Amino acid sequence: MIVARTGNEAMAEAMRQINPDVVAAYPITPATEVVQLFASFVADGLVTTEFVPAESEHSALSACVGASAAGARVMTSTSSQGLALMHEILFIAAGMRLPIVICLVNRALSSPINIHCDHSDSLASRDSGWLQIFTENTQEAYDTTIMAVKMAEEIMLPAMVTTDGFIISHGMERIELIDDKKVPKWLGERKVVNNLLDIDKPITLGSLDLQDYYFEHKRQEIEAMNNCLPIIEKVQKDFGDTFGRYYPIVDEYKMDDAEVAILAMGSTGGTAKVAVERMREQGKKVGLIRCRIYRPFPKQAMLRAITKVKALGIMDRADTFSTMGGHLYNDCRSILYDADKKPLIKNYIYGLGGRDISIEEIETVFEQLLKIKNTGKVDKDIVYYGVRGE
Amino acid sequence: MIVARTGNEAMAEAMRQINPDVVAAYPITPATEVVQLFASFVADGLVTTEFVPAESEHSALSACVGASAAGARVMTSTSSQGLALMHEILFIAAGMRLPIVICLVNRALSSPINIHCDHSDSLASRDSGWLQIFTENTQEAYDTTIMAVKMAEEIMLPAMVTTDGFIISHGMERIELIDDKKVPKWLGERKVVNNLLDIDKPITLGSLDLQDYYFEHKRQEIEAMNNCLPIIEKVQKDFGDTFGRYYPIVDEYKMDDAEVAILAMGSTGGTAKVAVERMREQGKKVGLIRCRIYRPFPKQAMLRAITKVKALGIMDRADTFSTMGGHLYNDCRSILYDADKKPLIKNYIYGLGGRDISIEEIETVFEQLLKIKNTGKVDKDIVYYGVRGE
Amino acid sequence: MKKEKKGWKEIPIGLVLDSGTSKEFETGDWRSDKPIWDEKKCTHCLICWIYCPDSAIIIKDGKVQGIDYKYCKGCGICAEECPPKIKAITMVREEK
Amino acid sequence: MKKEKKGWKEIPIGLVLDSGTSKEFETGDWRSDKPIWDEKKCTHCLICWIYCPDSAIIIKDGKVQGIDYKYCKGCGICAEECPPKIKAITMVREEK
Amino acid sequence: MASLKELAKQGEKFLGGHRACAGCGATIIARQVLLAAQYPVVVGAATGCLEVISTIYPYSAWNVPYIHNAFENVAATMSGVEVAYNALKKKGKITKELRFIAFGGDGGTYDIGLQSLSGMIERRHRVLYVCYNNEAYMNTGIQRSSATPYGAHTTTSPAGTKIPGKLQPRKNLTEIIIAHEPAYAAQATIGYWNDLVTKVRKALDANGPSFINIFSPCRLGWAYPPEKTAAITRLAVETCVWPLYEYENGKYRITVKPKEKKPIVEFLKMQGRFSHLLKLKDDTPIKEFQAEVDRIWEKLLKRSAE
Amino acid sequence: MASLKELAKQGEKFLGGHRACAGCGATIIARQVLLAAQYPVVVGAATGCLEVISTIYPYSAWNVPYIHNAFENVAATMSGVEVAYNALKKKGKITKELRFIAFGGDGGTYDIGLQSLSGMIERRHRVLYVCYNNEAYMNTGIQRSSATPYGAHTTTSPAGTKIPGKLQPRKNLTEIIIAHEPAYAAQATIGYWNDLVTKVRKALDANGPSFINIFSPCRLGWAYPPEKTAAITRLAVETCVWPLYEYENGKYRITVKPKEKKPIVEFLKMQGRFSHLLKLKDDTPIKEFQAEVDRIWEKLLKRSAE
Amino acid sequence: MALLEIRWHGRGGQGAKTAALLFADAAVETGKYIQAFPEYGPERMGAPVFAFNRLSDKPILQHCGIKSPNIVVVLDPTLMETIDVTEGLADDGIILVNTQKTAQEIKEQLKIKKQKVYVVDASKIAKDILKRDIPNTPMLGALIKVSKLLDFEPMLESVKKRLEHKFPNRPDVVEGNIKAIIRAYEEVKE
Amino acid sequence: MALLEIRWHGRGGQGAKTAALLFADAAVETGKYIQAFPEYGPERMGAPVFAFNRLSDKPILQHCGIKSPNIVVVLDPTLMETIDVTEGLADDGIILVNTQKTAQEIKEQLKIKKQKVYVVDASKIAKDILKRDIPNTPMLGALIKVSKLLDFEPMLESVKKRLEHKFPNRPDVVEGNIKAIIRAYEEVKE
Ligand SMILES: Cc1ncc(C[n+]2csc(CCOP(=O)(O)OP(=O)(O)O)c2C)c(N)n1
Ligand SMILES: Cc1ncc(C[n+]2csc(CCOP(=O)(O)OP(=O)(O)O)c2C)c(N)n1
Ligand code: SF4
Ligand code: SF4
Ligand code: SF4
Ligand code: SF4
Repeated sequence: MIVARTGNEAMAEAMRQINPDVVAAYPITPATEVVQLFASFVADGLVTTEFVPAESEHSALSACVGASAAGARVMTSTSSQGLALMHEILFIAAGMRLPIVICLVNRALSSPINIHCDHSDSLASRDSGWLQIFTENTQEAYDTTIMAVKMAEEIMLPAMVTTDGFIISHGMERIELIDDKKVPKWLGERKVVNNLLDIDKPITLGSLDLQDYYFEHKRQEIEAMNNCLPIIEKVQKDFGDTFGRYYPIVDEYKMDDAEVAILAMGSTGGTAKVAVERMREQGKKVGLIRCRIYRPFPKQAMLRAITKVKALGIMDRADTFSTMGGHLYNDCRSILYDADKKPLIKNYIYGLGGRDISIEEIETVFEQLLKIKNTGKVDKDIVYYGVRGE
Repeated sequence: MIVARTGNEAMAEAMRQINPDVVAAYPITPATEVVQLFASFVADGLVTTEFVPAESEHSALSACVGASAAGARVMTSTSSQGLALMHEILFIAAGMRLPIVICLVNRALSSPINIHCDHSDSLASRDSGWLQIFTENTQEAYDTTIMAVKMAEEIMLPAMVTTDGFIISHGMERIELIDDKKVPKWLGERKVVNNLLDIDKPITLGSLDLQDYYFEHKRQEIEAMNNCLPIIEKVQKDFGDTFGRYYPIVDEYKMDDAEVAILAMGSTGGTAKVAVERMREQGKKVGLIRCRIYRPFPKQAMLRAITKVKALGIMDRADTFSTMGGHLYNDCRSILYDADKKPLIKNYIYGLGGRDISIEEIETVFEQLLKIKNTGKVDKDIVYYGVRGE
Repeated sequence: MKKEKKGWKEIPIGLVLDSGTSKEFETGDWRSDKPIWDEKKCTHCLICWIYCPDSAIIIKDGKVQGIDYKYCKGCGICAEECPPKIKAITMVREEK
Repeated sequence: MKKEKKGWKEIPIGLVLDSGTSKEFETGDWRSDKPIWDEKKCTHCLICWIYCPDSAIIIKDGKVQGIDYKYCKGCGICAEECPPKIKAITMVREEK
Repeated sequence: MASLKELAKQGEKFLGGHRACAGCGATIIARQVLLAAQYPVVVGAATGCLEVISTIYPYSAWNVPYIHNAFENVAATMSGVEVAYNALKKKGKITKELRFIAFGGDGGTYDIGLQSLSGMIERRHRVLYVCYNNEAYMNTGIQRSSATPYGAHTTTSPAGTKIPGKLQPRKNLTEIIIAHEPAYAAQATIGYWNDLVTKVRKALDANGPSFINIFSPCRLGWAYPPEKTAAITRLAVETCVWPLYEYENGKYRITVKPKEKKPIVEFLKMQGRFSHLLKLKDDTPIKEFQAEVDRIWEKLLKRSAE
Repeated sequence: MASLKELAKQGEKFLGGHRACAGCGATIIARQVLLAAQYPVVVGAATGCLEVISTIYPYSAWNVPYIHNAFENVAATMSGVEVAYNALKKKGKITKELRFIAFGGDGGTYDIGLQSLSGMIERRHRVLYVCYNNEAYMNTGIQRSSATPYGAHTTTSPAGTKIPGKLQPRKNLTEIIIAHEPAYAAQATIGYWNDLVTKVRKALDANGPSFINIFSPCRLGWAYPPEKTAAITRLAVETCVWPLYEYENGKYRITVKPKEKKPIVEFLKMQGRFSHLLKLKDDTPIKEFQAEVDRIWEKLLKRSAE
Repeated sequence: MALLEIRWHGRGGQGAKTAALLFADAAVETGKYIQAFPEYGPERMGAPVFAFNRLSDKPILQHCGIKSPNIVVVLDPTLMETIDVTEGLADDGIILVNTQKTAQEIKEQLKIKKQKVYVVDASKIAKDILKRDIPNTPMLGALIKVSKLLDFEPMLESVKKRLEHKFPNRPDVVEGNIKAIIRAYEEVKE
Repeated sequence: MALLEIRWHGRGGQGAKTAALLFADAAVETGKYIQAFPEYGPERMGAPVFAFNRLSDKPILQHCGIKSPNIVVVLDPTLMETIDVTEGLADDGIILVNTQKTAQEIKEQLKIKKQKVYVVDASKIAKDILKRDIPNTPMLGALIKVSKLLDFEPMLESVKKRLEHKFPNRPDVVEGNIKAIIRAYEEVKE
């Protein structure tokens, strides 16, 4: 069914169709609507979900942990400060291997307090052991929310699906919805490995692990992360085969013959595609690489993509506050270390706190990259793009 | 004065001599003692500090933010879950440019819950805009706690000084204390830039920043981080000139003629130095590099050190749960990207949750590195070292 | 309300801001209804003043001077609260 | 208390643990004082049982069978709480 | 008893040019509270409408020192400000007598900020905590809080076909705070500005933590015509939906007793958030709400008689 | 009135082999509470002594389903477990009648976990929250909590040359919870096992959130001989330092009235944590403590007379 | 059809956002690709706000802001006193204003030469038919007319559907709005 | 002097940790480099615990655990029933036990050939002098003796200082402990 939906509406629709057993959440701009719409589905009896309006995000995720450990299929939604307040429990959910799914709307972290998009919130929790999937548009947000449930449950790790705050969350686009019945059917029931509610076979969850066992338990968690890409690919393929929309691990656009490329995440991917088109019309061989699966970091697929070009512009919508520039920039330089083909790389930190990035600005980036390709020199390797007074 | 002190005692002594205006804290193993001892100093009138026994770490750091904004010199202490619960406010303290100092005792993050040392807690907040200094032993913990106050106030960024949980925090060593009077004299008074308590010139702190100003404010914060290494070096030199103990940005041990080296942080540095000695006795040219200043990441100094060797073993006491291995491993591969001399690198993730690392195990690492140097091949680039069943 | 925005090197450090600067931001144009104050009727009881959400009732030496249309959003509370027997303030539609 | 510890591939996933396994961990050797139960005196009121922090009073069909020294830490509560007129439990020093 | 002339003598401490909806109750509270203060005050605010509409960079409506930290921690933040003041005063770096006021919405106070507030009181910080209580999360678009009354429609307790608005009664925060034994606690509202001013002054003079829960109409979230902002609070008091009382060294006192206690319907029917209740054939929700109000009022009469 | 024979019929649900200090009160509470339950229960615990000493991998002393999440969130965690149960029951995936019990120490309840608990009650989750109250943070080595009594020595409220132990009185959490109007609330202690068992059963039968604050001697933190663990709780009740009472549909009831109310000194002198108070020449601290106890007891008598 | 970009000017509470969303939503059913997004701010009732639309026959990929719209819709004429509604408007662009004034008067007021100006008294239409000054739905009708790239009938149909869905048991409201749209469609003039 | 590594066996509450710390603290004053650290666990009173010391004339850099100590000190003989106190002990190592038994009996009980065994009835000494069974300080005396690398007098002095600092107004306690240390120093035998 073709409809018009905002990113938040699309994620809420996905949640309605998934009909999770439990949703515990707390409002925060720009994610509030997801919870709001879902609450109205509950009030109208469109879902059988138990909805917990928690008194904070910390409690919201804590309740999700309890519910997921009790065997329920559990989802929540938050953003920015909310995710930051969940920080402690994010690591716990992953350590307990609970397949909770968060619909995360990316918003800049305080301070200064700001309600607009950048990626600092989810990136600040990239070590937490959660899958992180950044989506480009409303359709992808909707589809990925559904896929994430299956991925998380098969991998036994929690997952975050993100949209860009306001840009996607509040932006209405044309999307295709799956029939209500097909979604639960495709997902099937959650297979519970450790059932807390089985009183005949009582188990103890979350015990104290000293020097003698902690490393072993963490090693299991690391292994789950190290080995889950094939499962993610399988689920994406299965989803495509069933519903006709296929998603890649790394999204490559016009890369086959590209000489220079931009690497970005989230909604900027779309804007950059238009820029690519315009450059191509001028006969310039440029391409776009969009990092969709960020955790686990798809080393191989990413290497394949970024080594295709001579000059690479990495656009990070967050900074690491380390003197080293943005996250993707460092991830890519790291994986390229022992690659034999090495592109010239320039890092563009842009769009913090919702600063808009235009097609023209991206075209300028491409022009700079072409210059870099030709001259073989990167003048300044990390720049702050679009900030006043730079 | 030569005395015997545990790491926690040493940090508490430093705090006593600093005599901050406000300390707001919450107990957590293995950092509790720092606060405990300090509380007894307050009870015995050895300091004039206002001590706030907060009801949580979130409130402890929030109170520190309020106090620091009000012009006070402010310190606190925590670990692991406590730091995780502070996560949201860490970013706020840095964004507001408040020179709060945390005595952080490194402890593994839940789950599984564990009280022992690894570096996952502070590393999970490496993007927060705080200076992060990892110390090797009790003496360094003591000296650095004092230096950190000056660094933070001059740079106008908060700072964390870390010790390895139990290993240093509860380990008694011989250290030299500075005379009580000399410490405040060396530090001087805090220069307050924006004084909240000046009612004659009322200011507004922590306003809402939308797309039109957020990026500019963050850019200032990034600049502070990008430019603060010289200030850190200055303070370290000044401390050395005054008290006779000099500290480097990156600690190099027997690196001048080293062919292979280990890079590590925290107390393992000391153990590795003994291993270096033993290897050297066998005529093997090995060295140690210890990353002391982790945020800001000292690109140049680190490059200088790691490019001296042909094979480098990077020992990370935490994992990024990204498939990419540990933090130092990725940081170094990133900064080496456009270096012309590139060592062969192997990553050893070790010691999670307090798993002990022995001199012998480190000697084995050196042996493997020498093999790598000779063969020119890294068999497996990321290994989990010391875990059972690997 | 257009004014040149400062670059990152020019704005003060530490997310600080002088208090009381909202004076520079005029919300008067949000108004769709406008309070008209009748000096003759007014007994200067200051009821309107204590209830105005936008500090738009101008006072001098304990007496109402008029309404500050730069900020008044036209909520109508002043007219509503002005004592029944007096009603010195009436709301009129902003003419367009 | 030595037993071979499992490798990371052998331990169950999800930080799970069978309940009631503390039985395998004997705390009896922490004891420095030892409760001696006098069957003849005991009226089986079970007071000692409800107060034992280490579930070390062995009960069968509502009657005390004795003390489980595998777990008893020798706190002495049982002896203290056994009714004054009865005192069927007395604490003695663990001989070394 | 303060006179408006007297209050008007000092300059405004909360200025126009802020971005609140026309007729916003929260901003009237900010003005009345600051005008009441007879000491120089330093203000802290929790994230929420009041903070958002008053401090959009580079504009601040606050004419007094102001700090915002986060949503859930204004009580802890002001605890820090207060102890810093004590420390600096001890050292003679500050000489003036200052007072400290924390503003938080009901979400920032009843829910996510409750613990921070509880800690501030337990540690006996001399801070006045003002909860401007608009009975929902307005800044994020009207979600339920634990201060949202029974049956009210919010976007997270929507009046749907299966569920008629919020299913739980209001958390009685004022009683919860009183159980903490603060130096002073009270309920107030803007429609009784004089009562409010008196309470703020008592609170600032109390030697310890104080708390005032101020009923704060929100024309957006409650859906009523903006000019009724003050009037609606008087109805809340006359129906005993919002009793005005105070608690001081162990004693309760009702400060404004309605001449005749009106039925709550009079209050409900003014507001869109309750309209669905009035439309329902089944009037049990309203009955339950009324019963709840009566129960609490009865208890209050008893306590204040003690 | 339960008989021990009856309780003894069922097997142990909290086993030996845990690592608590000899004579630990918290473990006796765990045993008595679980023995009292007449339904199968799922247990949650906050980080703290009880959790640490009972679940050191690979050993668990719990013979019932158990979950630990973190320190401050056992109430929220069990809220989640309860709703999951409701959801799965609706879908017929579970048929058995289960009950849910959350255990938290006073630190995990009075301080860092207060908000989580407040939310659980406000949302009306059917969970019994048991605070085993040893009046300090014991797991981390005896730091003050807001449950620590006036004057007591802890490592963060040390009896020093300038300051004589904790300067603030106990937060009255039971009253704070009662102000939340739970389905059931009570204070209990192990020395009165029968009273405790009865209260646990009432709580588990109450149709909504319930709370029991259980006085829990800690031989380490309180510094007394281990065999006195039960005896000391009886003195706490006889001196009215720890009144035993319950709150049910709006009514207070004192469940154990001491024949003659003993002076608190009798209670204090048994414990090292108060020894410095008894040594002080100036007896005002003890007087103040006594006054506080009397005040609360008087209030209780009044309330329960209502 | 190439990409069409529209900017709406209104006041918080006036329904500029709602109109933009409804417009886009309805257009989708007629087979178009669309975007609708509000200006992102914490603005409250009464404050000047913006909303935006993109409309095309082909998928729309970009997610940047709209700086140079083809059409500007002004819901509240008083805005023109404080805000430059013509900002970034293309030379061949169109301004559609809810006003009692004539297009010529507006042209002069805004001092614009090249661009086209259309006017309609949507407030009056709303007050006449809906008995309330909510000009947003009538303006939809005018917009469909001037934008020239949506067939009126199908648009009207799908708008109706959406209104019916929004006001299940208020046929009067639906009817009224539809009437208002039609009338604005007819009355809008250059 | 080369590096000396010591392992203490005791029970939670018996003061093994305190003894190790006091030992190190005192040794520093005699010019040595030291380390003292407890075994890291959440163990409660009564549970078997460990504490460790390193002692040297040169700075000590390593921070790893001690696997093969030169000296093992056993504060509570009952531990030997459940714990292998000889684990990792060097062949030329020393075991020092608080017991009434003879060194020979202990040798047999522990089935050790090479290593030296020293015994002293520290509990009795403590009970005699300090009127409580706290064997940890007496054992210090014995340890100084058997370790052979600390001069007794200066050690005694600096231990005394520390006790005085710990018990400001309890000269009796200080005296008692010092007496106990001296007596254990004299009574310890192979
Ligand atoms: C940790 C965190 N969670 C959520 C938010 C989003 N948020 C900001 S204000 C607010 C609601 C404020 O409600 P209230 O305290 O009642 O004040 P009001 O807006 O009603 O004046 C929310 C949910 C946030 N800023 N931080
Ligand atoms: C967020 C966080 N802060 C601090 C800690 C450290 N910690 C664990 S248990 C505990 C004290 C527990 O005290 P209480 O709740 O009274 O239980 P008790 O140990 O006394 O039984 C503390 C401070 C933690 N685990 N998590
Ligand atoms: S308390 Fe005494 S009498 Fe009663 S059962 Fe126990 S031992 Fe027997
Ligand atoms: S001494 Fe303590 S542990 Fe042992 S049986 Fe008696 S009560 Fe139980
Ligand atoms: S939404 Fe309500 S509280 Fe917020 S500014 Fe508008 S009227 Fe005030
Ligand atoms: S410290 Fe206290 S509470 Fe903890 S185990 Fe020991 S006795 Fe029990």
